[in-house]
Amino acid sequence: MDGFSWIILSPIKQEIFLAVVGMLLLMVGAFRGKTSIGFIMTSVIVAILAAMGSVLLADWTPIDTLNGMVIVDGFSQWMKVLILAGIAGSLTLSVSWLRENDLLKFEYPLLVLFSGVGMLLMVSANNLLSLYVSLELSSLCLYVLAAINRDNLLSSEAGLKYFILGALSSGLLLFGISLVYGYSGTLSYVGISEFLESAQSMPYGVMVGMVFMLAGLAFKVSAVPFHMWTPDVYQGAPTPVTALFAIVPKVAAIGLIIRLLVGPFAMLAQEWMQIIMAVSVGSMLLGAFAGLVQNNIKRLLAYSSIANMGYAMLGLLPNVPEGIAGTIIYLTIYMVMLAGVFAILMSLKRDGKSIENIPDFAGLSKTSPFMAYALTGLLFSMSGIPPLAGFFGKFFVFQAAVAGGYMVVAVIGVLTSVVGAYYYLRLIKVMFFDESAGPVDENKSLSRHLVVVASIAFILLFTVMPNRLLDHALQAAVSLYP
Amino acid sequence: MFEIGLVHYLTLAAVLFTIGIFGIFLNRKNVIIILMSIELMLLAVNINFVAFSSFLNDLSGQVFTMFILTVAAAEAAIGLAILVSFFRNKGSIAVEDISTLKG
Amino acid sequence: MIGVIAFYAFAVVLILSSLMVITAKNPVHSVLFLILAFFNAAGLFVLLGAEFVAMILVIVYVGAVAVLFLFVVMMLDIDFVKLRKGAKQFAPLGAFVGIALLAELVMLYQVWPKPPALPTPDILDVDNTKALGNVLYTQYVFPFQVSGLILLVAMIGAIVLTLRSRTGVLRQRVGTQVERTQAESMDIQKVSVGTGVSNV
Amino acid sequence: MDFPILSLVTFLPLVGAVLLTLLKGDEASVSSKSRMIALAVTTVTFILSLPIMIYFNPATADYQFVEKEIWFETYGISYHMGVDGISLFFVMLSTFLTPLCVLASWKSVEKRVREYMIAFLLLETFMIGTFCALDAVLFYLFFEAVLIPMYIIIGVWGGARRVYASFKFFLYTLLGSVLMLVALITMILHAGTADITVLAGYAFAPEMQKWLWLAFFASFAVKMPMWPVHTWLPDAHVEAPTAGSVILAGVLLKMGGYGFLRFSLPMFPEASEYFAPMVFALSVIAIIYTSLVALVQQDMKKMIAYSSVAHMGFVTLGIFTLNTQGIEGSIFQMISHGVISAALFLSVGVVYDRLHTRDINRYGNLAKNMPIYAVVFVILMLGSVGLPGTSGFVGEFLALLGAYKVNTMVATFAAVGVVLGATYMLHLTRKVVFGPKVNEDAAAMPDLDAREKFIFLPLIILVIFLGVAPSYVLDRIAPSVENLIGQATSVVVEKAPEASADTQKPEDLPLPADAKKEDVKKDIAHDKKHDAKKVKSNEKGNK
Repeated sequence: MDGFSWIILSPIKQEIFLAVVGMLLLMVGAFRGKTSIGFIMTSVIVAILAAMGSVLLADWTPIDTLNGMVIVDGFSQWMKVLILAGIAGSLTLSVSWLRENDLLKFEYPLLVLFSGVGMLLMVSANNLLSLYVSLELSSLCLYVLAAINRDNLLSSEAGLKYFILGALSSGLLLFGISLVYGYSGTLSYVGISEFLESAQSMPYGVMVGMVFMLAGLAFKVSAVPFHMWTPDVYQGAPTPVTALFAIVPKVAAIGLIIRLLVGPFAMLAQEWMQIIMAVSVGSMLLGAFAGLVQNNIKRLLAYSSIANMGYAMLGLLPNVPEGIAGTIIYLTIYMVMLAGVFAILMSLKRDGKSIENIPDFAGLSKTSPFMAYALTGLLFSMSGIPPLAGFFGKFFVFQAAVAGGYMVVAVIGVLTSVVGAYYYLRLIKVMFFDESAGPVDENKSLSRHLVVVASIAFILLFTVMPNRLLDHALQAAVSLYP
Repeated sequence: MFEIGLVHYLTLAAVLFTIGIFGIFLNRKNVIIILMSIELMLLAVNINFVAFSSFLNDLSGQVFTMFILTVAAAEAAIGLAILVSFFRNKGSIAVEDISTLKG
Repeated sequence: MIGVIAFYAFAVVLILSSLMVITAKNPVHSVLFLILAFFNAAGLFVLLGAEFVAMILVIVYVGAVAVLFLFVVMMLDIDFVKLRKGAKQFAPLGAFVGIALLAELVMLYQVWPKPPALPTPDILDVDNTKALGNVLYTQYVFPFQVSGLILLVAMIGAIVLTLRSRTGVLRQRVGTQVERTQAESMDIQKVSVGTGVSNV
Repeated sequence: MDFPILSLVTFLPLVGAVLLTLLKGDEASVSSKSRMIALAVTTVTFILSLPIMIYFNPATADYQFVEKEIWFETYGISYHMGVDGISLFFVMLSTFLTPLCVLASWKSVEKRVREYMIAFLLLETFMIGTFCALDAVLFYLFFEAVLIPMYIIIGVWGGARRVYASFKFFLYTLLGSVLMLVALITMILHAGTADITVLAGYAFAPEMQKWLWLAFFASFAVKMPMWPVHTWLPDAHVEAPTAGSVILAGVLLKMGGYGFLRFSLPMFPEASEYFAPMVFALSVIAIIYTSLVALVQQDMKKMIAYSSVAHMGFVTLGIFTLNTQGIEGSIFQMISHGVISAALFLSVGVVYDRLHTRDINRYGNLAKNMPIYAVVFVILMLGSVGLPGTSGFVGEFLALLGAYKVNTMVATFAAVGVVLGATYMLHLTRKVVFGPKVNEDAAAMPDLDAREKFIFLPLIILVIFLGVAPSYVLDRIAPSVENLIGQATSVVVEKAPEASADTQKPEDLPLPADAKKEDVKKDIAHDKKHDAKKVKSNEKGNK
């Protein structure tokens, strides 16, 4: 080919950097074995932070590259920062937990890193082919991570379930892609968009394809009706992996869905709005009501995450930048809150065993007041009580739903949030009103403390100075609408 | 009927895809058969892609098929690895019903 | 005419063998039927003019994936009779979902307004393999690289999940062997005649 | 006035709460320090809030001490604070009652004192914020945030069934207010701003008004609480610690009434008129039904809690008469009830601290061994039944007067409620204060100590002061009420001749209505004073 230029790689330099670092560290790990774990972990975190810095400093003008396979714009940048921050956070949290539970393998940070690369590529995919390969890259790593505690039945069962349903959903996604390709004649987002704009009659083939694709993607965000894996996987996977699952891949998948829907499928907005509406209403209802009977906090968080994805998708309904910005803000706030919650969960141990069942939290406000108060703040925030940040996340997505004319959906949303508030309250009640279930072990990890403090500071300070974040989110959303 | 057109291939692929889904319903506990059913679904997708590619005179469908094959091979490797690890822990490959809500 | 017959032959065998995959009592048979299905699909690909993909299908699927399946089925000592229990109760639901889906798709397929796409130019001029080769490393270099990463991850995953360093196994450590010095390995003793070596 | 006094008053308790978290030392010293700091902070807050009342200009209906900063640029939400005649006294009530609550919990709360005080300080910030907020989102923020400390106060320091009560309180209130949130969002999207002052003049389409009104009603009716969504209140009151009940009855219930005045009437005038009969019906049921329920209670707190529901019935009745007497009466009634019911709960707390029971039958003849307490209790009882000369009279009387003007039937039924109210309060007093001696331990209870006297003194003074000089309050709220009525009725008045009135811009409307209002106001003011005097003299004559 004439004139290969390195410039075409520049928009995805962060991904390339991370992949190269990952491969180098893989070599280090393979030859040095166990002794190099600390080094690899640190290097991965440093590399991710470096990539994050580079993303933050990068130019935010939209540019596509590699034959239109990937696109980089304000939206992808924002999502990348979220993803990288989430990964860095979850790795930071996981180090001491993994060590305490004798699960520290050098492959762990590398798998997280590679799945991170996949997720970064997901949010900037601009072609159905790059969508598929990047999605699979991240998913494959996650399958392995779920099962990484290979001597534990629950963990490998979690991995197996996640894998089977994941593969099934890939099948649906692919079938959808094949229909879209066949009926529009192209794989590129731009091409599909042009085809739909010029279509004379109703493009039923593309529509059916889109429905299949959305069904496959719904799995990735654990939205109803493809949510069944969530509770089992959340419960079975090691807690740091659950934290990762809860925080990051959903951001990437939502980012991918948003780009897909407002980009190539913009002309089918009337159709996909119905689907998104149904999916988000279903998720909100199921997440709220099924969460009521849970006794294990990881399962509880699984249902809560199903509901939260329902809320997050409300922002898509009006199909305007403000709504997308609402979703972005919602995801950001949700991510920060979850990071705090998981940091606390990983810190809480009694006699060396993690506390997971809700009755075990009894009297925590006396035995470990700092954790109890932090968790209470986070839970109130998650149930959307002002003045904490969680309220504003909900406020913006409900505003989006109302702006889109989906008043009934918004009402269902607020009502389910009351139901959801019940199970958060129940946890608070156990911590504050019940008699103590015995002292908890002292938390020795500084990094977890830092994450908790940072997350609390965020949910308190967002209310005071929200504008910077809001402006950026809006800019990011606007970049999707040329 | 004597002219083999796109619709024939697509219908064939649809039948195959349906058999794949049906296979998952039929063998809810046997993970190996479920994995094979998923392979059937992917095969159906491949037929779709190649047929479209051929009738559109466009190569990208075939390229996509090649990537599906690659990824599916990787997926099978990982899936079977997880299955082996599961079998070692449980001594069976029967998974509990996935949709059961545990308290 | 021969094409029509070939299509129907491949199609019928493909469907029958895939039905056998999901209903066979013995998973080994399932795997074998899966292989048969792949062969027939490859035949269809050839009919469609995609020889290279057909070949890859046979090599990758039959050669690697199906064999992997077979390997696992044989390796794991599984009681398959138990697994079939309770399967029947889901059959009607599955059949219903499947038939509904199929009917919808077939209805959809009746019309295919050929999209005004820009076809890849050389698909008709050069042979299939060459045409693919032309685009794979240029236009599609990005997914190509990513799929490389996917294979790497698959390797890491399979190793991390299944490789066990067993204790009690004797291994050859080449490095240690090579690093041995003369002083470590040889001990020159003076042996007086008729006594032999006692302290080895 | 440039000095941000409202923000200062609002957030000073928050600063105090942060200060408390920094305390170090063993539990006993932290507890005593916490008490001191909390008392100091709340007292300073009260003192700082006095200038708001002193410098308040009673001649205007405009918002005063206004502060405005942009907050959420993209969504038209701002940090906007200010008070008018309607909110002024609620702010004062909040700052006034909180130090008393801290004092009242001085001895009765022993465990986790620091957390308790933090919760109260937070509560104070949120309460004051609710009444000062002039931005709908800011209002909602404070309004909802109240739930957090109150939930904890009931749940941690409450009685035996505290868990049930706290959950019921939280979920009922939350359920109501989330619907309000959706309505708020709708309004913001339509009007393009969340500024209450702008929204008050915005003409929403009549059909939409009804839905919005209902959504707001869901929230405020639960908060008030109105029959039939009042059931959380008795539970919450019974289980809450004394000071929690005081704040609940004294301030939190008023948020509902305040919300009606601030949102429902000016923003949805047509819907308010449309739904007024329904509110009347509910109010009358509340007054009569809960009075009857109160009659048969054996638990002192429960009885007072039900009486609160009945008294709040007068408030809603008065508000939706949409005339000057009714609204002024209901505001006055809220203030007066804030003082009286707070004091009543405190007086229940006094005997509860001594005997640890609230069963009416366990007490008797307290007049003998607790004479001062008996005097206090009788005064409060008289205030509660609305004896002329106490604050309770003015509010109930004005509300009833307003109701008579609108609907004689309703007013008659409500008047029956007054009689019933007198019945159960007298019953309570007769049993507890004057009845025969029933228990040795009850007869051995010591009288009020210095701290308790100090708590009751200002309350008693207020009850009597408001009763004999209601004009001090009424003069200050009058302009705002007139303005409110202007907003609430102008659209209706204008609309009558032509059907397309709702398409008119709201700015065009107030002029003629204002002119008309001035006259009406004078008349009414005259009538009111006259009537009040007449009734008073009659009562005296009867005695």
